[in-house]
Amino acid sequence: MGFFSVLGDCFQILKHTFRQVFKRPFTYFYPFEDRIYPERTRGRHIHVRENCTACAQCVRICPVVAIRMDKEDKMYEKDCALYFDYTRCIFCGLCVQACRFEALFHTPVVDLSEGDRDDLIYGPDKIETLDRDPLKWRGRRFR
Amino acid sequence: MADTSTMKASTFGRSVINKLPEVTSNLLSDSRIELVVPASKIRDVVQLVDEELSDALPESVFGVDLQNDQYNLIYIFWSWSNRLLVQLRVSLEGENPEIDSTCDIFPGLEWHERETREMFGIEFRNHPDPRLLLLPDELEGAYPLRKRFQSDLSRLDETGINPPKPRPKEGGEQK
Amino acid sequence: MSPDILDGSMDIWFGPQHVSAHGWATKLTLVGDYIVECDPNAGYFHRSAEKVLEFKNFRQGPLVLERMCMLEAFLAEYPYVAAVEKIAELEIPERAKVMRTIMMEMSRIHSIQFWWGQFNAELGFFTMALWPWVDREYSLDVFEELTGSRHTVSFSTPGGVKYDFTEKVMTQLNRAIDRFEDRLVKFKDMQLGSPTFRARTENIGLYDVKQGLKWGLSGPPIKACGVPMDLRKDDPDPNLAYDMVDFDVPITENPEHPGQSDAFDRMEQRFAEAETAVSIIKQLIPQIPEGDIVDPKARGKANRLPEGEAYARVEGTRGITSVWLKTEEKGQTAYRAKIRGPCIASYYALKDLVPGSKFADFIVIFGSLDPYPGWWDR
Amino acid sequence: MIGGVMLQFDFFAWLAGIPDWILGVLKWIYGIFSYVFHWIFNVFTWIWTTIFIPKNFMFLFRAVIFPGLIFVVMALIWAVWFTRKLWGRIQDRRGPLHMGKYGGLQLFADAIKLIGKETIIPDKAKRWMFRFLPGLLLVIVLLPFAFIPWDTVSAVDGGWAISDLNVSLVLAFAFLTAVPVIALLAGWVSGSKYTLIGGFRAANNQFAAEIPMIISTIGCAFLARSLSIFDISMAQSSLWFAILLPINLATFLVAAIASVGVFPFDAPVADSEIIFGWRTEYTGIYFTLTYFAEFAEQMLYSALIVALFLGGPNGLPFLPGPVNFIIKFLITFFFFVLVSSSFQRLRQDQIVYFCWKYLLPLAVLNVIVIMFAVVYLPGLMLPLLGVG
Repeated sequence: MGFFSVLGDCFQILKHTFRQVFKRPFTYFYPFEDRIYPERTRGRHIHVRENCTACAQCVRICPVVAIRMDKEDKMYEKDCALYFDYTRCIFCGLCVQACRFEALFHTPVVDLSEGDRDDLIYGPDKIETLDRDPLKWRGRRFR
Repeated sequence: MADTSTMKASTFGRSVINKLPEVTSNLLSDSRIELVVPASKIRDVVQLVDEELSDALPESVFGVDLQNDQYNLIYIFWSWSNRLLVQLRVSLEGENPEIDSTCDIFPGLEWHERETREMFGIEFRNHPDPRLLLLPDELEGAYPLRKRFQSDLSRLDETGINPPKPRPKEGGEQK
Repeated sequence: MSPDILDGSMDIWFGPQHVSAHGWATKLTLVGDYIVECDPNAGYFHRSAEKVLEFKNFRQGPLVLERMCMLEAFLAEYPYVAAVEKIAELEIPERAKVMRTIMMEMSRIHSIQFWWGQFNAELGFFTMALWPWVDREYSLDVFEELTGSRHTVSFSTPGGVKYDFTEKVMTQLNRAIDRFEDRLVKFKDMQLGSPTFRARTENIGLYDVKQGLKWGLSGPPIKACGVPMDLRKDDPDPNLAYDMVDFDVPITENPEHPGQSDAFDRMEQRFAEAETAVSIIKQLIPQIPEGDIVDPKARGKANRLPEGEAYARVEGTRGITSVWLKTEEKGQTAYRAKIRGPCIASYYALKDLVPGSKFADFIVIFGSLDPYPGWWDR
Repeated sequence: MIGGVMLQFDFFAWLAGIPDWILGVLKWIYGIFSYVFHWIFNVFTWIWTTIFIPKNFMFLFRAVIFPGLIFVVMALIWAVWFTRKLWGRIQDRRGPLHMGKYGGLQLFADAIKLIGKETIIPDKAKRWMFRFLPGLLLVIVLLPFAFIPWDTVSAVDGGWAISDLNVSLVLAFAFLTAVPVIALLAGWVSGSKYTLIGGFRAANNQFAAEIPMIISTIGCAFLARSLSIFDISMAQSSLWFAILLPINLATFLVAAIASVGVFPFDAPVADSEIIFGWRTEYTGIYFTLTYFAEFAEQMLYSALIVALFLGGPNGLPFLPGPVNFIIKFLITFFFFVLVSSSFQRLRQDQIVYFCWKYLLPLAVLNVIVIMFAVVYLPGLMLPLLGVG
């Protein structure tokens, strides 16, 4: 390696970095831009209570015990109050695969942060509704 | 490499048994062989593996708790040029069984032996560095991978379903 | 080391709160600027995975495995699945085999992209750290499009795979591969030709094959010595589709020190690995057969397994990754599962490899072996 | 009472005397206050009259506001923002975004956060030195800005510059040599092994880089026949020294980067090797000071490059001197950041090897060439220089 070839390599690298300065950056302006999440995104769940038979397969398959089924609350026959503990959920998707009655789905909502830990335990009312349209709540699209 | 060509598993087994008749072999497949080795002969067999298979890769050493103070210790070696996987199985017995360390022959086994010692309570004689590898100091002597070690099922009630098995009895070795 | 030299020595703990020690700690003894003793310590990342596996059934088991190394999640979860399939004697659909192989190679590419950036960050060149991570985003997009998760994919299941390839996944996959191929050509020269990179890595962390095998090294650290030791060729798994493709085991031979490898060779070797992975994926994409992705009876069969033992291995990004599984008769969970991560050897190797080198080179040697704490702490 | 007149206490006389007494006390108090007030008033008057003599006022204005402290600190804040933004762009990121327009106020947010943080002083640290050194470092790094010739008119004649000495180049280097000493001391008094190693590495960097850097400036001093930075920059009114001394420009730039200890030569603060070098134990406001000092040093070297090689305030004739200077300063700083984000880190022995084996001979070579040129080709050189 001669002196001048080393110098040439240095300038080659400087050329790459210099060009990069004037390119559009790859990252996006996060809270105001967001990417499109795929359909299969394993975000928070939604529970369709009409289809649920309270078979508790989702509770049994859950590897971290994040799902709790309340069977004491017998308002009507097919009652199945599910409590999802998102402090423990690992979003593995096994509960959705275990459900044979199309009663449990993932949604592409992935930003679940709350101010309080207790708010992350989604009760039956919260798990059955989506408080926002998962794909259309942010302004700009990216990628 | 013992030969220029690849060595069959049965050939290797026979050559080991010829030298050490206490060993019994058990052909798992064409390229995999299991040797059942008495605990006293483990150094000789590992030495033989090192001599016969010059490119032997020490994959792992680990214990299996068969309950009632019965343990299996399994050594796995892989020789890529012979396409040969050697699995040594040693049966051990007792509260804290002992066996000779082989990590001067294969230095790569040192940590596996340390881990087996802390997890199963199998002592390796002449091990150069018998400290704990993964566990914190509080669990010295607790041997977590033994079946008797009581694991924490205290939060299982929260799920609302019955525990799948009855709870382990009192008197586990958890400190 | 004679004791009078050690009188003027200084013990220094590299980790666990060090910036570049993410989950490990090594005690170094320095004399001047030279390391005379190195004592790698493990256990800061220990999650008792082997005990956890004794309480998880065979469909939950792969989730534990993929958390051992999330950078190569597809590869990491496979040995467990393969061991379960061996014991349960499950038949895998052809389509699932090819899909698994493609995604495992994709995972290898992703892991190499991450390591490439990581290694440059350890060498103090953050620009080159961020550039490969841009390509890595495209790989992650593929994973997300396919499985719905970027890192913890949970793709393989006993008897097949969980998620099918769609049109959009194929588009993303082709895009990621094409982009990475372009960028690899462009940045390989920039990386390997960089004078400062050569100055930092050449003749650093030199060992030969014999020594490496004694430590238990496998994968790229051994292949960089010029030894074509690769499970994809040597011990091909019948449930993977490596027999459908034509590839050579990538090796790196340096004429300056034959049979040995330094940090520079290991960098070159990983580029070769990535190129091989790209070519494997490119060959496999047109060959994906139609059919089921999972054996419909597998779900029932994998619930309770017969008694048996199985040892399944896969050539991971960092070396031989394997799971030894023992089950009881009608067992719902594993009786004993031993995870053998490749990095336990490469982390142990520091003990003999590092003494004699300079303190500033420690992180170069460490980074060039690409150890991931999850693999030795489990 | 024997032999005397008993003075009868006249209560009413006493009562009548009270107002006088109170008045006396009040006068006394008033006297004290008026004295103090007059004293303060006189001081103010003196300061007022002294400052508002136009010459004095302009000097203070220059020292404190425009080319002086506040301008430099503002430029420093801008430089930190610019560096982060540029690093972000080079690395395909966006850099700071949210505070202010294009993240321009990010540094204020960072500074407020850091100042609000708890200051942790290690048990083994020498407490007072530990507290004292970061401030001293920033002061020492900011002092040489006094000699930067921002304007074509000298400070004595009322130009936009603070001061100048006929040995200001030497003095600037004297201040800059103190920086690694402080780094070494800071590493020493922090009572930690990583900081100690970092301190020695900082000293090592300066040991390696200082000689090539100073020799690179010798050519300028020869050509300008002066050691004053102002004279050197004014000697380039017709021809920049960058054209006569191109290799010295490059060696000075590289040696300056090595001396500051930013990226390719950041062994003193190599975060993947020694955590943050000699700055590891500094938290909160102390960290802010050391962080600012590093950027101030980068700016100072950029300004020195402009003054010594790129003609200083000379440039487009229709622009005022400071504007010319600042334009060139921005471009130099851009290249400073660009070079400092393009290479892998060198080991400290390689830094010494590189600086002494390559930079030093190159710098000397250029100086020798220019000496011969001055001696043997006077007709070629001197009219261009405007000093012949």
